[in-house]
Amino acid sequence: MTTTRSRPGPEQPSEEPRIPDPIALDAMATAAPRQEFFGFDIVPPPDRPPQTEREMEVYTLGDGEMLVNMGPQHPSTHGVMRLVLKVRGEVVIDIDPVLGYLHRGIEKLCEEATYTTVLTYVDPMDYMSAMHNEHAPAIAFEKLYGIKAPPRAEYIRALVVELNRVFSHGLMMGFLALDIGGLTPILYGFINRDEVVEMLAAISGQRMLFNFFRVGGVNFDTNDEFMSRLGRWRANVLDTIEMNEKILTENEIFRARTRGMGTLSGKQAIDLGVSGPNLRASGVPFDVRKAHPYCIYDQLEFDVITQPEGDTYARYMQRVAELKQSIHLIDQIVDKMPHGPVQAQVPGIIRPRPGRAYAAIESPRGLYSVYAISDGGPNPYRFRMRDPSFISLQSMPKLLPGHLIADTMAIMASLDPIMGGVDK
Amino acid sequence: MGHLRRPRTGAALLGRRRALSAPAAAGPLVRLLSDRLADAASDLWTDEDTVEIQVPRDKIVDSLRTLRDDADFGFFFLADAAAVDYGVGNWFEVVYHLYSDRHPTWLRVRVKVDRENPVTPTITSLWEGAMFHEREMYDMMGIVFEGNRDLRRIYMSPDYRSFPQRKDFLLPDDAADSAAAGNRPLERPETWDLSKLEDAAAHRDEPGGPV
Amino acid sequence: MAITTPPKTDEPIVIPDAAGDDPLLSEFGMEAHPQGGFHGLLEVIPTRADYILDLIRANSLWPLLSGLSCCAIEMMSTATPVNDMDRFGMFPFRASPRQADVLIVAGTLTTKMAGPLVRLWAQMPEPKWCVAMGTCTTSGGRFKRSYSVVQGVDRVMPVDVYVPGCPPRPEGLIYGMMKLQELVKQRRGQWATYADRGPELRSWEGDVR
Amino acid sequence: MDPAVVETLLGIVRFVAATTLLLLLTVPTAFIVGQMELKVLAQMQLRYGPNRVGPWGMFQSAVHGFKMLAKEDLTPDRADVPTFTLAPWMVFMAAAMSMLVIPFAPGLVAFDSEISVIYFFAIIGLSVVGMLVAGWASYNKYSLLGGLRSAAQMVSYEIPLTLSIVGVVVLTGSLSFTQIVEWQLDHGWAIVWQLIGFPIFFIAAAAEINRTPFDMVEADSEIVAGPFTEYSGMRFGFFYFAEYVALFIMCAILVTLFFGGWLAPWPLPAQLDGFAGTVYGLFWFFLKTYFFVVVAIWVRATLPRVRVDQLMGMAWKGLLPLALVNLFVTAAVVLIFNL
Repeated sequence: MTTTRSRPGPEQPSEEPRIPDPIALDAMATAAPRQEFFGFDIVPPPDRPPQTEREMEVYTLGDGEMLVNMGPQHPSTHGVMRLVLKVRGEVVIDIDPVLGYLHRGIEKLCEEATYTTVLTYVDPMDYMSAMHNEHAPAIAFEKLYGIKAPPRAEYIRALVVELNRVFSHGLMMGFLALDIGGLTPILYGFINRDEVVEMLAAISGQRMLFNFFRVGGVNFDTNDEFMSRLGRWRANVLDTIEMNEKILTENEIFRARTRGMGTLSGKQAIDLGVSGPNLRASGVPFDVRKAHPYCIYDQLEFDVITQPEGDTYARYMQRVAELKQSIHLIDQIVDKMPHGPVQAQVPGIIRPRPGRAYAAIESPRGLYSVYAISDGGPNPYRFRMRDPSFISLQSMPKLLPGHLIADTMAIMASLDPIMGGVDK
Repeated sequence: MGHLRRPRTGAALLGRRRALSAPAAAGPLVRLLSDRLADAASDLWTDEDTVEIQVPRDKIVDSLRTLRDDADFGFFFLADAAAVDYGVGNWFEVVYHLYSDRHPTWLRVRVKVDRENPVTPTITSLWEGAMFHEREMYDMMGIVFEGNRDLRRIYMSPDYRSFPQRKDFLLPDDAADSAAAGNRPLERPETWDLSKLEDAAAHRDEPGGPV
Repeated sequence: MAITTPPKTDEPIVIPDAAGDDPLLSEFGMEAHPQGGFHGLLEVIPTRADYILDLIRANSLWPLLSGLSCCAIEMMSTATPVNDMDRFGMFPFRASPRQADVLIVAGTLTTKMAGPLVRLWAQMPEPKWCVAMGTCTTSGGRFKRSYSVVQGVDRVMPVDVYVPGCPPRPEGLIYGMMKLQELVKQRRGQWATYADRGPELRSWEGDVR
Repeated sequence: MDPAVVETLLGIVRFVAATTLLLLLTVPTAFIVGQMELKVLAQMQLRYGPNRVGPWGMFQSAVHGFKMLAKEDLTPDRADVPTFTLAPWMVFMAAAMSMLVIPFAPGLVAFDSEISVIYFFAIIGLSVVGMLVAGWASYNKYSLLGGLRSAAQMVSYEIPLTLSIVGVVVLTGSLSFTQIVEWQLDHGWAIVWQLIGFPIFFIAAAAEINRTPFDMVEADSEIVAGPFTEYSGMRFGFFYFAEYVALFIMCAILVTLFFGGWLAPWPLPAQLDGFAGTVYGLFWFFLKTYFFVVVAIWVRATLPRVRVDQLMGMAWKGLLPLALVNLFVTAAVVLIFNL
């Protein structure tokens, strides 16, 4: 598809492809003699030889099949992801997720940053759960440096992390509804989210990318504004969730659209590396908070919730259940919170001894882990993040075939990928 | 090119002595490892919640299969697969983190990969979920996974020519230096010489090869 | 009420017109303004059809539903009940660039995304405006040194309003959009100059790596 | 001159004047319905909605409309230009022309035909041609998918829609909307007699004009904007207008068929005479119509979208048998009680 401009720009003398992008390759390919079908050309495969078997498989079109390109700008690809759907009519046959439209090289930048500033670089990764993004590196660096955060700091960490999980899951309900066509739940979800982020802004100073964690503690102690906002929010949070649940959970259309869609068995999910709520919705009780308790989760009472079905509706219900569980956890944390300092004595520039550390946490999207290697210098020698939504996305080619184009978006929204984390 | 610095090689890491100070919790796993994987696992090392072994490249698939399928190990979940570059003249390392509900520790499996000829077998036959991990390692480090059906670049464009997370791929120093670089990709010519990767290309049948 | 754009020179330019001498206009208390146009009682009546058009455009800015990364969440938050952008006529986020007026570039622009984003911009019909939201889009922000980040969206497309912040608060975006409304009313937006600039100055279209 | 010729000429003049008036009426109608959609939707989502342009933001939808008039009009390179240009016009005219037969008040109808029901369903179904053509001519896969969805959806829902009306037609024994309303003057509103027919008509009408939850044609989370994806400027504006006008018309027909058209509700006098009667009728007619417009917006704020196959399944497996049963029962009642 080319666009009509009033005056075309000058041809740039170019010795190499200007836009190194498959879309550009598609555009170049349209100049080639095209196959026609009803006046529509079938999008030819990229005009470079397919590099792999799998690429050959996806881009070779059979009789009556066509490729539909969704993204990188599409209203419901949750950011800038590109899905190449091979469809016959409206039925999806195969799918090739193309990632990297938001690849910002965070790992590389972190290797050049000091241990303290790494925590600012990881914030925008999974931007719906910035607190979790900081949590895992903080734990890993504390392991490397050999210190422990004071108890009150650990409780504050758990508190803000669970608050973050509440609004992340709450927005997931809204995004799922939006992709199915419901306009309102996302707006109700944002009411809850705005209350929580303002609360977290009161304690951290930033509204979205909080930069709240420090190696050996947290940046600030709780303050009056935070606690009063927390109390007000806690008083009516169940009502705001109830509003959304009334619209969605028992809605016949919503259930018809989500039940039995994109079913993932537990074995398949483990095989594909799916983790977090998506895995638990398939019946596998794997929660890092229970499996390898970090922070203070061994002192809190909670059960690992699972759903047996493994379909889109189960993933939705899993989120709703975990959201309520998080509120329950927040109550416990506030009750048990001890007094004391919130930060250990740590120098400005940390130089841990050479070593390796692995820290995994349960983010709203699953197992989020950090593998950090120190060579004794002021910045990590290698800093590796495993983002759950990146790995969850590779279940798409397993989930989608056989469903309709309309279900593509519902199933993807139920996996709840966040492109900032997927592309790093 | 004044802003280019000497690439880091991780020299400080290489001479490090590994102490075996197994916490009590890791005991059964350590015994199991030295019992059933004695021929493959070496360099056993533990810290408070991780047990670490090193496995030679040709035994990695079998070792991981044992770890996954043996009921006593039960490492059914591949938590992470990452690559580490130890600098020019040294080696790459592929690191797998595994989770088991039988043991209270993570298991870290390290595989040394030749830096001149970075080829290692794929583990997508064990966990299909390793696919994106391996594609990412290929994209960022240039490690070729033999037998992987879909080894394409995943983040960078298909015609990108260097591997950004290698230690000899240098970022510009700071903002002052990069004005001229503008929106050009920050590939450095010295990283473009990938003739040493040609051997790696020979391992793959696809046209174009890994470069 | 801005009738014309004030010229940038210091000395006032007297635009010759007959308003001062017009007995009819004088009767209504109108007199010629040194910088052109009239001012006085009749000023409440817009004297140019263009101005009505600009008012209409300024009050109906449909953003393109296109978020790149973190800022997209705050952009959506701007449209939600707490900070209701719909009050200013900016709500129906259009999914198709053909029906959008404003491209809010919300989030880090990477080299891989630059091509598609410029295509989106080219697909939008004139008149169109671009708002760079967040530090990443204005300069690359915290990822400026990265190997895959475009250091400011203005390297690939014209920008009318920059909204700083990482990410900006929703109020910040609304303020930026209101600044854009002012630009639109005064015809100082990019699209006005864009049409006059001629093809040789539009090299940004191909200058994407 | 022959009086017959004069009468014919007068008829033509009257017809032309009425159609022109109605065509002009579509513009404020679209603005009012659009404004209601903006405001009511906002209120239901706990927002303020537009409140800057004019008092209480009253002119917001008009501003949106005039803005589209002044936008650049793009035609994609490889679009089929004649059909691409004609499609919005076809959709809009289908909506505007079906307005002809709506009886707004006693005697206030542009084209009082004996077969206005048939005329109405013939014309309103034409918009599917426009949608399909728009989808085909845009040279865009999303558009094509949207156009084909539109065709499948409208063809399926024409049948239950029409069948649900046959009940009213059998009951009233007339194919003229005016006579249907007059029948309701004597027998009470038809909703009392058509308890099954009304919900079928309401659902099928929502599907016919692509309202939520049946808006798969313009499903912006799936196929960006369906057949309208490539349309910009006033060509898109025509679709936008047509959508709102169609919503108004469907609600008007609903009111005419089931809720007594211009008749006032029970305790009040149903109908007055003379000029006051016209105003009285107009008042009740618009009140009832816009009430159902609000209901449609309410549905939009609440429900998610159904899928294509579920939509078809509902039409063929649910609504069609129900409509047939309704027709059968109505016919039996009419025969037995000799209404």
